[in-house]
Amino acid sequence: MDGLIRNPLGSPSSMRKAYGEALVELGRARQDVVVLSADVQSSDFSYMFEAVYPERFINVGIAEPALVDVAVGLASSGKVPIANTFAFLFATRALEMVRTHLCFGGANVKLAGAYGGLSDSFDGPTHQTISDFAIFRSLPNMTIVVPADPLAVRKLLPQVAAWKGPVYFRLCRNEVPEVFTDAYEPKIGEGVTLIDGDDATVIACGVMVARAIEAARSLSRQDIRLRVVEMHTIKPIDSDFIVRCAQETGALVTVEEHSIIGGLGGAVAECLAQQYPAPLERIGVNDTFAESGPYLDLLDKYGMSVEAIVAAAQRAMARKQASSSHATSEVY
Amino acid sequence: MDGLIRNPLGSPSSMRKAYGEALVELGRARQDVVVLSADVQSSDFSYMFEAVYPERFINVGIAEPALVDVAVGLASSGKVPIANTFAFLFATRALEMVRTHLCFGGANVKLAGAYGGLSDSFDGPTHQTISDFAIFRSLPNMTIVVPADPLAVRKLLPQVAAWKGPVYFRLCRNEVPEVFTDAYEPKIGEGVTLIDGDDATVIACGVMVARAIEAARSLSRQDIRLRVVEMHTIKPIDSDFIVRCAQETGALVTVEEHSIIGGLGGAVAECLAQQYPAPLERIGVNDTFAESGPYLDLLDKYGMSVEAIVAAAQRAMARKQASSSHATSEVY
Amino acid sequence: MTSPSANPVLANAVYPYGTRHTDAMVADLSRRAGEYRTHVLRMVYGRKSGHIGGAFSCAEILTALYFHHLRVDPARPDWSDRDRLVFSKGHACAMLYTVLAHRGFFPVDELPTFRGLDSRLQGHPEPQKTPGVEVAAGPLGHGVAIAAGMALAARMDGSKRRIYAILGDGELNSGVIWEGMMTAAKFALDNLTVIVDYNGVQQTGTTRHVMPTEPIADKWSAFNWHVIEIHGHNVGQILDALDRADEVHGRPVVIIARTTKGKGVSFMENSPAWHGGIPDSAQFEAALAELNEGTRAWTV
Amino acid sequence: MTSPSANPVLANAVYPYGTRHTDAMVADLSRRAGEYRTHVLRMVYGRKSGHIGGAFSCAEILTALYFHHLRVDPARPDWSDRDRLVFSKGHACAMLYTVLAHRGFFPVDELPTFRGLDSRLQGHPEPQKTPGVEVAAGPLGHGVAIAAGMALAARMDGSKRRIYAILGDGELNSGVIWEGMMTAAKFALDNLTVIVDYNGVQQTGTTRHVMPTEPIADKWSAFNWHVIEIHGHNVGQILDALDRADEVHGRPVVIIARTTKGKGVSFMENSPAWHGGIPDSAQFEAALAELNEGTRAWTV
Ligand SMILES: Cc1ncc(C[n+]2csc(CCOP(=O)(O)OP(=O)(O)O)c2C)c(N)n1
Ligand SMILES: Cc1ncc(C[n+]2csc(CCOP(=O)(O)OP(=O)(O)O)c2C)c(N)n1
Ligand SMILES: [Mg+2]
Ligand SMILES: [Mg+2]
Repeated sequence: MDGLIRNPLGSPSSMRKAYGEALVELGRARQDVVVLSADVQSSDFSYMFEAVYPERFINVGIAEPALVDVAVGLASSGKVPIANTFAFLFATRALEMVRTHLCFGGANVKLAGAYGGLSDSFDGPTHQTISDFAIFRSLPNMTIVVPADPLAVRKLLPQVAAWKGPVYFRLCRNEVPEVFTDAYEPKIGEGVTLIDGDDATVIACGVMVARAIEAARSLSRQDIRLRVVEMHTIKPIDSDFIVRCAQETGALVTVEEHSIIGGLGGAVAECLAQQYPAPLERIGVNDTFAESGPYLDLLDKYGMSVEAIVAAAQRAMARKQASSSHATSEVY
Repeated sequence: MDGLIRNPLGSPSSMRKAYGEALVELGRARQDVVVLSADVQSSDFSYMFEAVYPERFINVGIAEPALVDVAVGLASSGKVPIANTFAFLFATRALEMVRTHLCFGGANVKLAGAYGGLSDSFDGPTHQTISDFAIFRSLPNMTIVVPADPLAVRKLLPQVAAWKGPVYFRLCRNEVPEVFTDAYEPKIGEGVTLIDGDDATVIACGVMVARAIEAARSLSRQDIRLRVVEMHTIKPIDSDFIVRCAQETGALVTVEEHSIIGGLGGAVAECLAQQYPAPLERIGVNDTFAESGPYLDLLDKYGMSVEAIVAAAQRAMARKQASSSHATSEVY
Repeated sequence: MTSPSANPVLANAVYPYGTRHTDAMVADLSRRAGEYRTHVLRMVYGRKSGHIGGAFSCAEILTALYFHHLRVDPARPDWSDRDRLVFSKGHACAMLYTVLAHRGFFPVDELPTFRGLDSRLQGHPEPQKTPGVEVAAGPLGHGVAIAAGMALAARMDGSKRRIYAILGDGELNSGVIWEGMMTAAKFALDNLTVIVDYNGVQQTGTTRHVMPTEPIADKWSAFNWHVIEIHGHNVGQILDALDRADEVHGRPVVIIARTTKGKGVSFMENSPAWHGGIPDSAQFEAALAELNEGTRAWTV
Repeated sequence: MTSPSANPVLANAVYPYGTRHTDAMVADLSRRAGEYRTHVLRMVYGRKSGHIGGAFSCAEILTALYFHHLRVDPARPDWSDRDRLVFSKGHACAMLYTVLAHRGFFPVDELPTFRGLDSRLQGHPEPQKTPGVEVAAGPLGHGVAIAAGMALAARMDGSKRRIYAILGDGELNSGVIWEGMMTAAKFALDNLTVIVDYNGVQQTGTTRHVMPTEPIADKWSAFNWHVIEIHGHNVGQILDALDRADEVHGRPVVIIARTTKGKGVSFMENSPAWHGGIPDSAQFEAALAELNEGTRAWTV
């Protein structure tokens, strides 16, 4: 299990470049894949696919509703369209198209949401995306997958393409630490234990996984054994896995580059409340818009520093202590 | 407290007619109110305002993004625009406008979401709205208000208009039981205890409040004392109130005409997990699209019957029993 | 009342693509369109829910498409080289269902289940439930962009299948329509024909009043579409226009079909009240009588 | 390098609305537009982030508006009867900020904080942070509909204030633009003037390649707008067009301003690479030299 992650973490490497390469690879493997962008393929790196397979690439211009609808038409004709634009535009501008035709109508379209979280940091809050998990989680039949590093992008993209039904694949704009070794074999829908421990469980997704690992490694120096779980699939959420962690560690922290409302933290809170009430601390953006600035500074300023994760874990453990008589008594 | 609600509940009366009347009343009271619709004022009943104040009524046609943007322009010029269309269209088609200009840009626009929940029952799932709470809750600076009956519409609309900043006011298409007596005085942001009890708390919103009351009245015949709370404001959620209910009753049920993901149930689950873990059962649409059919049949078929509420309350109480050693031990 | 499908084979015969447009054929299709209106009337009256006005205005268009121009096969609704029809003005689906049923996609006697619990005939089109329905509709505005995606797929596949979309004129208010128009023009999708049911009325009033559409042909031309204008209740004109559209090269084609909302029932015609109005029993009988009268005219 | 605002009072004098458009005034405003480009260059180069191309193409338009045509007052940014400018192509805000600063809305020496942590000058316009910014922008497409709302409010208030919006040409791909155009035309908003920065380039290529816009004048005409076409780097033409727009009755006006993306730096002009490209130090120096050269031409 420990063998799944690098120690120390690898040096930063570009998520979007990994995505572009994985897209080209996918295009080679599958003739039915068609890639679309809305005049931002130079941002989302689908231009790499365009360069190799121009006849299977469609640029609809700055028209995200049409981007999704054109993809719907392609899907209903047997193609596997992968639509690309900024995450916030899928989650807001084109949302009705996604809801009506992908989630309700069943169109087999994949959405690759570039610039997830705060990663479009200098462009500011209008271009950042802290509500996409909450929004897509509320739609029936939607699947949400969030790779944590470049290797995860490469391993998950083919699964996204093969998945039956719509998928929202949330990407990061920037260079992020390489987290995984080649032994990492994610499967859509299944949480992954990266570090074992029983004092508390940190459930993280996306580029926050690296910070969760750092938090665990830092706490281990104080002999605190934090379990670190990667939850790359936000929907369908792996409830059994979460309940097991709650039973076994009695305290949880969620860590996501997203509002603390309605995303991974919301999914875990719902799961716990329904099945196994336990102390949960949610790390993420505290229900506010961020601002322009360097990416790592924003993550720190808006509540997602390694220190914040450490402190949250400590709070969760203290709450477990305070209610220790309860921790293993309720199982449904 | 019991004096806030009718016993028995009043006979069904039209929510949208109450809304139209309240809008006219508001127009009389406030000269700065401008009402907009997107070619559905005959559905959302803002036509009643149009009839009296045509010079303050704007129909932008079937163009919901423009509906919100035009309202933004009016708001930035000092008007208090109340935009009207189907709830699903605000929550999806025009969502980017809402996020960017209301929530981020601060435009003081009020959104009246007609046909909330399953209430546009015959038109089917494309016109029904089970994700709006989740979607708007994820947006910083958004306020979400859900009146439970015609009187609540009249009492809350002026507060919505006076509230600083954007509000999403979620309405029902149909005739619903009159719940409240004139003693009901809701305040945005504050939960209301309608029936006291300490075996479990049912937190309900919108037209499900009537069904929650029926469930409580039915359980009271078995000597089970269900507390019934109306949570007309989904955001900002009244956390202190929820924690107090959890402390005092030890078991909770949320009841909403919405997906069980991310809405009222999600808000309560997050609040409990963070502050006071306790058994919670969530009543709502079980993460699926519904279908066409008579309204009340749909509510029953899709999980929101009085019986379903009763059963959920019993499950929650059983879970409390099973973990009884815990119920009052953790307070943060 | 006599069932219009008493003799289903004869009554619903298909005039295969390419058949010459004889007067008899035009009269037969016109008569059927009138009959289909009576089904729509019964469906909406029966359920006390639905949209009559916009269903009536596209009766001839749908009849001409399904019984002559579209290459579809009810026995193989998933046949990959079938022509596609995107019914974008989804609220008018009572007419689509009626035509699909008579074309053989599902039994005509399922029509009365329209909008009822557990029905395959939902309030707005749901492709997974209803055989022959290509895409979901209801929220207006999607038709052109989705059809453009289908047309792009057909081109990628080297298939001769053609793509059709039916829009409302109020629906043209919606921005995504214009996005789809730009996209279709950019890719010169000449395998795409859009038909606008240009009835001059939307939900709360005339288009003139709610959101003016004129000069309509100039708009589509300026978006680099080939424009054909016809009388949309004249089956001969519809059939001819569809053929002409097939011959246009290098541009997508729009057929502006001038129609009458509520066509066939005098008190419903051109009235926004009948966009979503539900007849009472007297209105139902009066409407049925007028429709039968109109149909009889074609039978003689 | 010399600061272009060494003598702020003189350098940034306002030619009040109504002032005759003399050659000296045109030359002065043209020279300033060139100077403002050097600020934008420094801001983007300093932060290694931002959009130069589309900022350069609207330098003259913004300068003409803020230093002559718009009735605004930096001392009272909230003055209710001020003219409104909706800067819809928000990515180009480095130029907006530069012009606002020189117009006195905030100190010029705040410009280098652009896009930095805790800055009032966000990556895209944020009305609550930046004095003089009317509405949020960044996501493209909002300008016309928001401006239409402002124009409706002005009419309701019986105010003579006028509303302006600046759009990109790539931005015209967006459907909500056309919704806004229909709305403005429906209400005959002749207190509204839209200016399209028609530079022929969007993010990933030319508009011809990404999404063709021609025939552009026909499109706006077919949407019932009054169309004026000008050379968008010619300050005299801009000033005249703005005046003519004020005189049009019964229709909203669009000024199609033909511009050059990256204007003023030869290797940036007409190149999609400089939509969001960041100069290295050699490119920065070369660009600065060219811009100073251009500005000097206006000074003589
Ligand atoms: C996006 C959207 N907005 C509003 C509605 C509500 N609505 C249903 S039909 C209709 C009027 C449609 O008018 P038109 O397109 O002219 O249709 P027709 O006259 O053919 O019935 C409206 C506003 C909707 N279905 N979708
Ligand atoms: C809705 C939306 N889609 C995509 C983007 C990303 N984007 C920013 S600028 C731009 C190109 C804009 O081109 P144009 O309008 O021609 O602006 P200009 O040439 O004046 O810079 C794009 C695609 C965006 N900001 N908003
Ligand atoms: Mg119409
Ligand atoms: Mg441009």
